[in-house]
Amino acid sequence: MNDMRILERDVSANTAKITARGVQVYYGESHALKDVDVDILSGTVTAFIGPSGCGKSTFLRCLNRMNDTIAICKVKGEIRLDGADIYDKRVDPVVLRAKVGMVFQKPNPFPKSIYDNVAYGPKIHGLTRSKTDLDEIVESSLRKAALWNEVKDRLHAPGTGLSGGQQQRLCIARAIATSPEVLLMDEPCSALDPIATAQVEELIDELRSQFSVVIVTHSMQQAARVSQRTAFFHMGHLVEYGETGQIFTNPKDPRTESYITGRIG
Amino acid sequence: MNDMRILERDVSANTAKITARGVQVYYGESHALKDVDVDILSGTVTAFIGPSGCGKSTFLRCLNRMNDTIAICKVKGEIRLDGADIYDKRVDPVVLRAKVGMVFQKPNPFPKSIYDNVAYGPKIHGLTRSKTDLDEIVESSLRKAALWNEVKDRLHAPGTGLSGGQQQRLCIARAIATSPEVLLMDEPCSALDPIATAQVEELIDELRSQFSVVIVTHSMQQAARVSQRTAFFHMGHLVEYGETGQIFTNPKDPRTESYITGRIG
Amino acid sequence: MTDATQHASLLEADPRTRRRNAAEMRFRLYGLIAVGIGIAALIALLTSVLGNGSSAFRQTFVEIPVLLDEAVLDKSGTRDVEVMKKVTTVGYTKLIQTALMAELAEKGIALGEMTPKDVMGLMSKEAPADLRKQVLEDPSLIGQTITFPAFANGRVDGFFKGRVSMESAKLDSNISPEQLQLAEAMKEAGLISTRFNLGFLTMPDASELRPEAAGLGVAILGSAYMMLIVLVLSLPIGVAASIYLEEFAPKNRWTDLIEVNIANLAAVPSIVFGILGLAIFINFAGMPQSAPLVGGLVLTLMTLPTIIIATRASLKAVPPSIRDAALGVGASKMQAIFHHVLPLAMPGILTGTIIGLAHALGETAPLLLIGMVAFVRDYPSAPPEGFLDPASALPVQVYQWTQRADPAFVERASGAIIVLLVFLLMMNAVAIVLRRRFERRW
Amino acid sequence: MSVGLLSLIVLGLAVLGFILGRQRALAAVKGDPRDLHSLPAYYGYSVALFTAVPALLVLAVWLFVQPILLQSSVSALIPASDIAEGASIDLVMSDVRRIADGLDAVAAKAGLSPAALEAMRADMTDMRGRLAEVGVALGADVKPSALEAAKAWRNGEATGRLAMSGVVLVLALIGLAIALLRVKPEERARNIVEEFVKVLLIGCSLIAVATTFGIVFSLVFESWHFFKLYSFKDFFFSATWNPQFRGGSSLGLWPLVWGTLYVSFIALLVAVPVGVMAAIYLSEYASPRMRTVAKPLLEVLAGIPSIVYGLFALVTVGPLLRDYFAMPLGLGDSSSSVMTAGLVMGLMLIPYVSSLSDDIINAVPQSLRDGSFGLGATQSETIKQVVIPAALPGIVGAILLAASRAIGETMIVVMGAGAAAQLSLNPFEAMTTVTVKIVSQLTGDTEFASPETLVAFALGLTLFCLTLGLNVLALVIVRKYREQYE
Amino acid sequence: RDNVQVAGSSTVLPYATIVAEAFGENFDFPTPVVEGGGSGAGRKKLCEGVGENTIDVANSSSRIKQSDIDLCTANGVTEIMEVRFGYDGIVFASDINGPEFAYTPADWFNALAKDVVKDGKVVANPHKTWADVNAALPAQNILAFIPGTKHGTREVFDEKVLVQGCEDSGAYEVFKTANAGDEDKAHDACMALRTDGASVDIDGDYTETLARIDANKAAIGVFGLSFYQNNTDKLRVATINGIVPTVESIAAGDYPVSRPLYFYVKKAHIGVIPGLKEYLEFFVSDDMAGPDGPLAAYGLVSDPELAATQEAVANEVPMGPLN
Ligand SMILES: Nc1ncnc2c1ncn2[C@@H]1O[C@H](COP(=O)(O)OP(=O)(O)OP(=O)(O)O)[C@@H](O)[C@H]1O
Ligand SMILES: Nc1ncnc2c1ncn2[C@@H]1O[C@H](COP(=O)(O)OP(=O)(O)OP(=O)(O)O)[C@@H](O)[C@H]1O
Ligand SMILES: [Mg+2]
Ligand SMILES: [Mg+2]
Repeated sequence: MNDMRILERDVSANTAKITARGVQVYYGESHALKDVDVDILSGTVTAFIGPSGCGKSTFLRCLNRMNDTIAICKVKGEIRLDGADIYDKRVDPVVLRAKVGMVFQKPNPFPKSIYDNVAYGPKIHGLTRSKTDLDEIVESSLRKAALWNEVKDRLHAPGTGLSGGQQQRLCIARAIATSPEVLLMDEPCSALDPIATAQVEELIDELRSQFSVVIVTHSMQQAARVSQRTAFFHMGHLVEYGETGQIFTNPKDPRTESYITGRIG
Repeated sequence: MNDMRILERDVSANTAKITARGVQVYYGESHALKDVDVDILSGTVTAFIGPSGCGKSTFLRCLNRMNDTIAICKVKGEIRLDGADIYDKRVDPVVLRAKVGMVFQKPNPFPKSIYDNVAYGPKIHGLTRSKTDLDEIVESSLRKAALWNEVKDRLHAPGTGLSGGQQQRLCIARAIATSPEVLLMDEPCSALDPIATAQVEELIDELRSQFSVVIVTHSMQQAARVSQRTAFFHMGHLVEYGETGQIFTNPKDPRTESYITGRIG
Repeated sequence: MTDATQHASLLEADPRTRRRNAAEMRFRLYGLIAVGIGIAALIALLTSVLGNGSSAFRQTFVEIPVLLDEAVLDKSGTRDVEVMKKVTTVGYTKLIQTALMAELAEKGIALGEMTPKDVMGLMSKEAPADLRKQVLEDPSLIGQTITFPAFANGRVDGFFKGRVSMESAKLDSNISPEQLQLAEAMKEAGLISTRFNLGFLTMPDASELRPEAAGLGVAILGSAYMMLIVLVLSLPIGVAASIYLEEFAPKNRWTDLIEVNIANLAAVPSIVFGILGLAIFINFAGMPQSAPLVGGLVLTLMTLPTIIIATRASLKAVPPSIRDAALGVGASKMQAIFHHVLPLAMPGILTGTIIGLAHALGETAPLLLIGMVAFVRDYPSAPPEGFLDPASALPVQVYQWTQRADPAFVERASGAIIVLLVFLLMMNAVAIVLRRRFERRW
Repeated sequence: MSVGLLSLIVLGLAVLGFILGRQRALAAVKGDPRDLHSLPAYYGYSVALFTAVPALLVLAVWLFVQPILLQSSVSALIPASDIAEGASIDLVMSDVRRIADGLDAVAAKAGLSPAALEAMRADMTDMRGRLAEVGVALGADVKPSALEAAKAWRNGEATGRLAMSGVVLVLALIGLAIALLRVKPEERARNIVEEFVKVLLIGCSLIAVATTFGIVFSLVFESWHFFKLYSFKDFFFSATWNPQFRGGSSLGLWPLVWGTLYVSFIALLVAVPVGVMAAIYLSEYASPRMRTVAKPLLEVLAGIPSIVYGLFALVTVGPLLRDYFAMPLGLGDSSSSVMTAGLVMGLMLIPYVSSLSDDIINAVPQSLRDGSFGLGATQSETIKQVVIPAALPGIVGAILLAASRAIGETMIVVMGAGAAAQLSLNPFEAMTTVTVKIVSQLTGDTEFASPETLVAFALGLTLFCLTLGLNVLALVIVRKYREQYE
Repeated sequence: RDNVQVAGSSTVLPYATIVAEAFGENFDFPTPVVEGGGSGAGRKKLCEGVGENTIDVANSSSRIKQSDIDLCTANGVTEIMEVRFGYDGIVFASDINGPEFAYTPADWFNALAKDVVKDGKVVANPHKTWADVNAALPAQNILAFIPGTKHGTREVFDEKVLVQGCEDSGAYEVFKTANAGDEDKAHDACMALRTDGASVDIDGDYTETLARIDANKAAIGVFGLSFYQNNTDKLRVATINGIVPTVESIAAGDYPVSRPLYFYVKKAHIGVIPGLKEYLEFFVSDDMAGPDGPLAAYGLVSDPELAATQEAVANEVPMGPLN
């Protein structure tokens, strides 16, 4: 099972796509993220690991300002995408989110047909000129999400009638259909079976060539398999961040080490 | 279908808690489960594995008649709990569900306080005489679900405000608080981090001494770690069912083999 | 697939983004405008109601000392109430007239060519009746001189409130400019004052000859009784029916039929419920006319569909996972619904109740047929017997007052609407507070 | 024993049953509720139900059946010759019943013994006068046979009452005993109670159905009379509505139906966009504080009596529309118009749409919104394409409710749209609606048994069928476009 | 039941409330409960039967009809007393600031009829202004608010104004010849109103008419005399045949447009419902319905034959068959 495909490719050659400095997040009174500094590189898969409740999802949601929708959530510090501060007043979170797509922990397909679920993003962003274009995008996205064969005969059935795993893959297809620059995935495979997981992981690897992927995962195997860089969170702190191989084989922080060695994934 | 019910080992000492014969499930027109025969043994952890959409959750929901709530769902065949047909007209599904508890794939805490979430089952089943009894049950259930330390200071905060993993552990705590005879778990760890997963797996192992556990999982590692028996589903068929060791090391059906070896989990 | 650079730069919006943002702003603006339209309509209506009606709570009173002459009121001198009852209001009118003339003479107010009858025209016809009631209640008053506040005539009241002017009085057959001048002089002499009139809330309705004495006492009681009945019946029955239809009833043609049927009941004109009430409660069940009980039952039937529709919609909106969760720990369906689904549906149920009760509170048409649109001067007694006594209702009072010829009733109708709204707000306040407590997103 | 007292006693027994049942259940397991099938309270409830329900049911049936039986036995005492010309036995029997009731009062007032009462003779005493003294009105003098019948009635009633009290009490006690004996740990008390609650729920939903039947029956009877007086064909296929005082009216339905649809349509044209947008704004954009203030404020609109709207339409909106729209556009110079009534009614309906829709929109799970935002949708796109479709069934329900209210409204139409029944497309012309005409024909000065009054019932029935059709249509549409979340 | 219950005509309602109020004040009985609801509905309720849960008195602005009597008989209400207590004047009035109007019935017929007679021929009504109808009238657009067909007043308006005007102007004869001598058809033709918006039916009450005139200053409305008397500062009354409508002119029979007001009493309730007899006698007493009583002050035209009525009430004389 330890088939850690540590990638030889020169990670450092990639430029920083997102830089976060001194990020603090508060939910009302409670301090959920404490002073997090991270550089997300382009063309790289970055994995966030850490115990449940440590703030992985929270940080992920900072990166495309999904936290804006939670009234009590306050973000401090600086996060830059391609050098532009995404918390700048002039920044339109809508444009930001088009560039930084997201797949959520709980599958949340729209109560629409499978086709409409996937076509939704391209439609609102005006990515297509014609119905055929759109059909193409829908098909290729579903294919990439390893769902095409299962649903091609019922594209117009409701997305909510799919099984849990199918729903999650549908959400992935929906996210990649808008071809974002950065894709945030919050435990995308937690509802998937091994084969589908493998397909998604393959997809992630493929996507990396075009844009950065950030993935939250509980499976250290998965982190090891798909990511080039890994960040370990603990109790709202970013404990350690570095190349995946190094984190897994030679962690610097004792907390990381105890988490990794107590691993069981 | 391969008849895999030749029981060796100390497992054979355990009696069959649930016996399913010729179970067919239809969702309206679509035939989701086809002729499934399974014996769930007492004091045993049984794992259901298989690709997404193969019918694992469906079968699980048959075992405590949760399928009753889906109008279009029709179940045929025979399922017996301790020899009594659970689809008999005289059977009260409520009593059945008190005996056969369930944890769902998507965490679904009640929009109530954490305490009330856990205390709900014991309250409606009249399991306690006093408030102290109830407090005790809540605490021990939360401890068993490895959540106590995280929430002991905010037992009266809403359960919906927890992180995904915390929510799922809360649901587990809620299910075991009623001390069922059989516990059905639909991917209970898919939202959990490795440490919490280890705790839950430990818990499952502990619970086994008191009652049967059926667990749906996508992680073959997990199936191998926690279960004594494994059932492999494929496209609505029960392809293979037997001792976990045998299934993973020496599968008889080519489909099982290809699934296991294509494994990556 | 298209390449990644198509997305706009973060800081500078491309035309498409600008368009989308403009659409967003527009949409938001539409929303704000919609709320604004609603609020503006409310303000317009309320200002017109308040503007017309607030003066109904103030009333002009004439205060003069009246000698309760034994020779007139109790010739026998026995203070026997039965005997004293023989003296009608006509006798008291004369008494007041004498007192008024005497007082005017004492204050040195010139009467010009006015006859005593003209002078008496400044007083409400309610005054003698009021005095008679006081005396019969307490015969020992006879022989004393008492100063009691009597209503001024509606036109005089209108003069001090600005509704009647010297010019209009010239054309008005019920009042003359001279009388108004006299009223002004009396005001200067401190005999007439305009002040808050509690009687508007407590007194019963009055006839067209004395708008100044008309009050809402009976109507408020009647409405309160009816609303009590409506609330106590329609909320539980409506919720229970919705629970059955939404959660238990098999989904088949029959339940479709019931669903359509209930939606249809909401569209039945309210007067038809009056026809129903007349046929069933009065003619068949033999309940009395003009009784709040019958009114309450009819309004209950009328409110039920509203509550059922609102309740069903909000039951439907509760996510199924909550039901699964409860069933999964061994709750029965009934327990799952009463413990989890119903509390989550509560905001919608309360909204339905608010709207339904608001409708019921303001409705006149069905009451028309069951005898509640009536002139009732006696207060109903306390419940439960009071439910069977004749009573009026607030909207009925509004409806009747808007039909009266005397313009003084216009302000009173608006005043009654204010009371109705306050009544409504008090009723809703409870529901709104409750709704706030149940509201949550998941 | 009076019915009220009897029911109170039965209810008291039920409370006792609750306490005993609960105790017995607990005692059976030595105070450990864990060994019980259901929670202890359920045992209590089940005993209480067994005590009260059969007894009260019998009581209700008895109260209903006894008069019928008495009626048939007593009416035999009235010889056919004593039934006045033009009267019927029913009429005489209602006199008999009133006399019977009055006898008690007479006896009480005069302090008569039962024997003296029994000896009272109609041809000796002035029964009518004596009854009148105690407030019982009779249409004619009391015939001896009627008095005898009344006495028989009274005796029968007294015996019946006594038997009823006995039966009901015994039944309650038997129920209590049996239910108590049945209390065992393994008894499915909860199921029993829940079955009962379910029956109760069914009963409640049947009230709605019963109301419909009541409405139909109370309309059908008089409609039948109407169609005997007025040709069916003229009512349904004539396009003139022109009732006359001394008959010869044209009572064609269509101008009214058209007016109803037109006014409602305009009202919805105002209320639906404004209401839905307001709901969207309040649930998606507004701060919680604004929402808590604005929502109840809008709800006040639903509570303002429609007469206020009517006056608003008549005094403000009507002349405004006439002077600034109708006259310049050359569409007429009527200040009361469909437009006026529709606009004002639309205002009244705003909260119907906004408040209910707001609740429904609020119930759409946040995860759906997150999903859409995560794809880079703007808030309005999310609302339009994800939230609203998910909330659609509820919103349609709210709109239907508003439409229903529009169809049933009278006051605003009377004052805003006038009373002229005509078929016209011009929204600035006066028209009227079915409901208005129902009210006005029913409360008019025409004699009741004339087609001019009875037409109100036929109109009511037609409107009932019409809205039924519309509702079926709406149901079908909602079914088709429903998007179920989760 | 210890209170008298009254229902019926909304025209009679104000008079009945005035009486009820004074009755409640001066007698030991509770104040009677007086309902409106229309003459037809009131008579229907009266005829529903004998007994506590039926009303005692039905107010009516028109005479009882045979169908009502039949219904009464069928329900055991055999003896009814008919009491005529006065007359209601019907006046035409316009905004106080507008011009004076002096009408004849013929003016009204020519202004509002669907078809009028011009030069001996039946033509669709061509008149736009009152001056077109009668050169002596102001040149103001014709716009009349007349009672809707549900109102009893409309019957009087049709009868005493339109048909009268029709006959006066000679149109009746023309219609009769046009309809081959059929008098009913000729009558109908006299009462057919134009539908181009010049004549507007009002289904509401007089306050609505007043409000409409307020919103539409150039209109003429039909009112009850009592309503006009309470609003003399807003309305300018028109004369008919040169006669100003007043209580006196109507009582004298000079002013042509008026109608009798009645109430009907269920005789079986007299002596049973406490206070009923007293109420009836009080109502028709000179103190109330007399020419100097409060009802007259409010606008009731006192019945010259009131004494006979008082006697009939005192003797509880039931009405005979309709003639
Ligand atoms: N909406 C919210 N309101 C209040 N507290 C929140 C909210 N969302 C998260 N939190 C709290 O913030 C902390 C971090 O939560 P977060 O969801 O980021 O954890 P996580 O690392 O994603 O955990 P998991 O792996 O279980 O999903 C937790 O303690 C959680 O309870
Ligand atoms: N409520 C439903 N209505 C219609 N079809 C359903 C429903 N639930 C499940 N199905 C279908 O039944 C099949 C089996 O679904 P099931 O949920 O049992 O799969 P699963 O094995 O649990 O998959 P996963 O691992 O992704 O959860 C799938 O094809 C699914 O689309
Ligand atoms: Mg998370
Ligand atoms: Mg599943």
